[in-house]
Amino acid sequence: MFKKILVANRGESAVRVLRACREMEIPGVAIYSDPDRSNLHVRYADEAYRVGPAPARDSYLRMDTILEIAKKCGADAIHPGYGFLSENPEFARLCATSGVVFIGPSPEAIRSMGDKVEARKLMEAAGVSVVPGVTSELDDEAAIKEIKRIGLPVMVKAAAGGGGKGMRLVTEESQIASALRGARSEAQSAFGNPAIYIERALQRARHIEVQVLGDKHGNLIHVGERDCSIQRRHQKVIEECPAPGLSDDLRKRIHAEGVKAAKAVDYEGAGTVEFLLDQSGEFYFLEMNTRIQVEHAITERTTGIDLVKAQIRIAAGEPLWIKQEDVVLRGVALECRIYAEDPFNNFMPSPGVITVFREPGGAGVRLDSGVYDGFKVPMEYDPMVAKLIAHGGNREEAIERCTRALREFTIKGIRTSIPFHLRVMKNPTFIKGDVDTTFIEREFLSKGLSEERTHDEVALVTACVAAFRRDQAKALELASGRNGGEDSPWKIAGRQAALRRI
Amino acid sequence: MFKKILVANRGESAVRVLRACREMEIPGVAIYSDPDRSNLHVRYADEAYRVGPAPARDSYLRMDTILEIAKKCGADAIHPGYGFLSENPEFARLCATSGVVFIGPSPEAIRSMGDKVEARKLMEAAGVSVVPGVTSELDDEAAIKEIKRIGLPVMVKAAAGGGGKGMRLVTEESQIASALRGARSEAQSAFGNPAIYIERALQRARHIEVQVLGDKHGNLIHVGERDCSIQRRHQKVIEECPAPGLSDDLRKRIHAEGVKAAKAVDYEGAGTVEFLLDQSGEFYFLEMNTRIQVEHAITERTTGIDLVKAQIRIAAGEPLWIKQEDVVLRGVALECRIYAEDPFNNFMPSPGVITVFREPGGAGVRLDSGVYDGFKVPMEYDPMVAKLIAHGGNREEAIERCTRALREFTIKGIRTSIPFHLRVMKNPTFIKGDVDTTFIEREFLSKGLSEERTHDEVALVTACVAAFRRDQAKALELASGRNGGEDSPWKIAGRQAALRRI
Amino acid sequence: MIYHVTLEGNDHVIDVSEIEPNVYRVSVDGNERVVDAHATERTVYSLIIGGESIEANVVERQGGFQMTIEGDFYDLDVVDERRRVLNRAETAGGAGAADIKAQMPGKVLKVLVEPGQAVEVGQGVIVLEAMKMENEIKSPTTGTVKEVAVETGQAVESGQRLVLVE
Amino acid sequence: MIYHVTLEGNDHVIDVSEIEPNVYRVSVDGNERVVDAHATERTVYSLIIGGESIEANVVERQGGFQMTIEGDFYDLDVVDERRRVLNRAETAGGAGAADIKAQMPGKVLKVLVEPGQAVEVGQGVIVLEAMKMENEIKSPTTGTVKEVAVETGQAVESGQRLVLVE
Repeated sequence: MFKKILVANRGESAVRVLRACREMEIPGVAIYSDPDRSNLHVRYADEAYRVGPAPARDSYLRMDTILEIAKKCGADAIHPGYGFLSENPEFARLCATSGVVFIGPSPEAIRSMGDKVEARKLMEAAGVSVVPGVTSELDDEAAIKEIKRIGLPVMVKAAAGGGGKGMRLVTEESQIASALRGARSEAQSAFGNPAIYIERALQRARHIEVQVLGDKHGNLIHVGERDCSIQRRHQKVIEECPAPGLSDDLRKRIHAEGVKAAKAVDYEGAGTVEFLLDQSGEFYFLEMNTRIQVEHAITERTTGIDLVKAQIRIAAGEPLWIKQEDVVLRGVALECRIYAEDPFNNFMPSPGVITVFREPGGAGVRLDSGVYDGFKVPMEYDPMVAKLIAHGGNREEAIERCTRALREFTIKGIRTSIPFHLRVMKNPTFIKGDVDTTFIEREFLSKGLSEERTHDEVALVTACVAAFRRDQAKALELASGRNGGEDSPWKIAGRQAALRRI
Repeated sequence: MFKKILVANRGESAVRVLRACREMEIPGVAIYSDPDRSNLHVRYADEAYRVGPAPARDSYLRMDTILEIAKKCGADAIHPGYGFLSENPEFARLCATSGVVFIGPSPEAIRSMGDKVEARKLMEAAGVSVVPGVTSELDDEAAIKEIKRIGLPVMVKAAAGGGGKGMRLVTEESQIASALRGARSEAQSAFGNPAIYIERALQRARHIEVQVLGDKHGNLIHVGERDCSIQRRHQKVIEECPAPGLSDDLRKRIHAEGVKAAKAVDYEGAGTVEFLLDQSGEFYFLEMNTRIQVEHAITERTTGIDLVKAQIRIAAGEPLWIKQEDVVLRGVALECRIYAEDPFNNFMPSPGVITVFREPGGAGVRLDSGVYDGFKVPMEYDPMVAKLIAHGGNREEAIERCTRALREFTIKGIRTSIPFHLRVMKNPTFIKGDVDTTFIEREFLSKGLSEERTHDEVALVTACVAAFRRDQAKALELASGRNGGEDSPWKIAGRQAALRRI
Repeated sequence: MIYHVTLEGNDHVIDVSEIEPNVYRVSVDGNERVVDAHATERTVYSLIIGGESIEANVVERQGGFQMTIEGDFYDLDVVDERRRVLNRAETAGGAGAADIKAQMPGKVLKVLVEPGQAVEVGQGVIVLEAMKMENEIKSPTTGTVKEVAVETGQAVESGQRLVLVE
Repeated sequence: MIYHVTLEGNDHVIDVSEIEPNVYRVSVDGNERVVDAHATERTVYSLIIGGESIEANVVERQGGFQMTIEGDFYDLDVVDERRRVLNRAETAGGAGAADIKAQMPGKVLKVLVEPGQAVEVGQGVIVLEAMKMENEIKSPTTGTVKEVAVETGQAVESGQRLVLVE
């Protein structure tokens, strides 16, 4: 087993991996950019080293600096978490040449699946259905021709893409030119590569993904599937394991296709094969994520398998210790991604200092977060502050628990998406399990989203009690002989800060 | 189903029940004594009413006041939690005559199992093995005769007892007289009844208990067993589900005896039948707890059954929705009871204000607590502040997770038993599963327990950095024209409090 | 003590007096109730009003309070009698200008308007980037752009003026 | 700045200077190291010392600091040069008396000693009740009881004197 693992990530993702290290009694090393010095992952690690200034390209994406730190501190393996360098084949290759184990698949697997056009070709060759479209790079003229052949609606997608960037939906012919231009320019700026490809746009499809685990000895199994249809701007918001309402037969066929896709690239470690399932029950390969995903925790909850520890054991060369028939799901797990954003103000980011952080607890609740009471959520990085995972004996209980936990979860000082998640939990379409990737748009955004202020009376009363207490305290201070008026708020704040700083 | 449930308890126990109410969408009502006004259970409830001053006999044990509140607010059921009125047959009877459902077994079942002498008789009649001893009330003369007949060592126990009170171990003849006197006097003051009985003392026995669920329609099943051998002063400290190292045959026989015992009193609701398992593999009925227990959560974690919701459904008249064969345990769960006490100072209670409360999270961790950051742990009640439940695919993983979670769990301002739990997790005897009720005494108390201060250097450095920052801040204040020396700490504290109070 | 409170454009007169520590008699527009209010975590109140238990997170701001109750946000102006008279005098000379400020720290990606341009309610004026997301800042009022206080590429702090519309 | 620190009876001389914000050069008995110390939650420091990441919870007390590091408890006297000289002068006249104080609020259940009585190290002097538990308070020293400051049934606060042994 490894002697020391460096975690090349930050926040919740890094804490998740460091937890696995602690359980395995492997020392864990954190890296941090300047604004992240007091981040929980730094405090959680056994060792911590500065990696650079705030911008990711100067810190968490600096492959050379990270490898240097690994060497300096004697780490013999690097876990990339999710995001940043986790799907960078060059980094995986550099690790290998530097004699440090990259905890993840081979550079070749990352590269083939990272190039969406190449991945489509590979899958077609392996006999996995892909969304009908064009599997080659196209100039604009050829693209227009192909769009007409495939028939509207289509998706224009970045070949080097992922994460919803460089994507355009085309429903009318007049949109074609601007969609091509927009997708190319976004792809260029996001991935440094303007290549695009065309796929038929599936209407009201569901996003179903298969979790796989493969070892270095040719064993590869699936670990069930997840439904991640609840998305906003192509970003997952709520995920569920297992996917609701699939027939046993369909479920088995999706699992088999997931395994087939992963085997086509001799996949090692934990990975996810994503499919679109259309209304007719047909499903198509969408892409493969060659890393652990944000939503892996719901699979852990229903299967009892710790996927991050599995990644580490596999990377250390252990053969898979579980067989396909050992994978048995129990109950239903939901994940809500809690963002620092204001759902009632167009999901505007809401960075700032968390003044109260009271976590949900009790039966069936798991919380993964990278923040704490008093933490300043930085504006430089992804706004996800926590993942709430709720489990129940069945889907109904999972929703009840999730609702209960969301109500318990108190984060003050910043605005969060918690009230939005609560509305999804109460939404009849969601409760029926009748979800697809247009769910949020159809059920919420198109109808407008506003706060339900049902406690005006309480607000009025509380404001006046607070004002009264402030005024009484002031009067008391005056009476005690001090001239409160002399103290500017700044001086008081300064004194308080000085006291706090000891 | 009930329209409103009053929870006749406080702290963690009340929060646990209120969580179940929220999940079932039944309004929950809290009661509170004066020092508990800001307790989490009060804040968690939909409604809250004062029940009396601090002493339990004037508040949480006031049956009349509690029933009055229930009537006033329209609660049609009362959940007693654990402790306080949960095993009081008179309260169960009063509820019935007041037309409020008592969520628990019948007054008759509580009464027969509450009288330890009667319970022994009932069990013997039902064919359940009891610890060899004398099942009748004895005067001192008769007691001495019986002790000699049974042979030393023996336990002298309060007939009305429970919770480790009114118990004396007698290993030498010279101790008999004082043991009888001591047990009687403690029994009189704790239970208002000096009656005692005699049992043979089993050497190095394990405490194994069977969780049962019975409905009002004659169905009764077991929900697995737990090992609660890790005790200090007859109080459980760490519990485990399932019990480690039992043969399948032994496990089945214990389950069967548990069901037999519960059926003997037509048990309704959730209850626990406790056994002592001796070194030879023989086991004996010890007592039955006719309520939900503190350690119920580990059974919930391995079986997936929410026992508190089950209690509520059963009390509302639902027939059992699970059959014996549906009860399947997965993995291993451990519970650590976190007390506000100093393990390095003879487990001295440590009430006070919690200044930092950072909860453990991540895979396999459940936390049940009744406190929060800034909460003042009162000196008037039980010192348990939280229950940490850790689950793993096997015992090894459960211990790893528990260790990891204990290290994450940061409670400052008061001292807690967390460091003691960490030592148990690292103890080779515990890791082997070789536990019995003398474990803590043998492995820790008899060897002495002291802190391992391995961070003297860090402490020295930190103290000076803190002093330096304080002195710099003071100098800065002086430089800014204010005479810092004029402000007594009290005045500064007063101003701060005034500011905080708004 | 009497306070004048404005919530969502509606004015209320509220009278508060302390009955015993942490217990208040509060009369809202003449309706009286007893409120048991305890401060718990730094900014959180636990309230019991007629048996109902509820929490409010309260933060003071210039001239009032902001709070969240069960996840929803409330913003209230609170003034006592004396301050109210003073405020009236001060604002008598003011106009209905809309000072559009940054609601979070970020970077200006685009400036969508220029001085002298007419804007409508809801029209985008600035695109700010924060936390890897682009956010269009909209005008809360109809009027004319008097000033554009920032330029493309500039880093701004929360509360900093972006655009002035009159 | 130079501090004199006592931990578990051992004296140390420590020199602290600030290199940049939150980064200090700390020399303990002549051994120098660079310490990166950030305050996080109210009383918690996150420290990085030579790459090692560790947390300390620090609370100031009269004449020093108390802290917990990885669950273990440390109590340190910290004085600067000036204060040290003053302290010496003050304590010169004092004696080796043991002032036994209540370590928690509670109720006196039993008084086990009386004035004039000889006591040994570890001998029980008072039984206090708190949190439903009885706790025997023991003498930390051998000597004679000079004063019993409480009586049976009395409620005591944390830090209140119970017995004086000389």
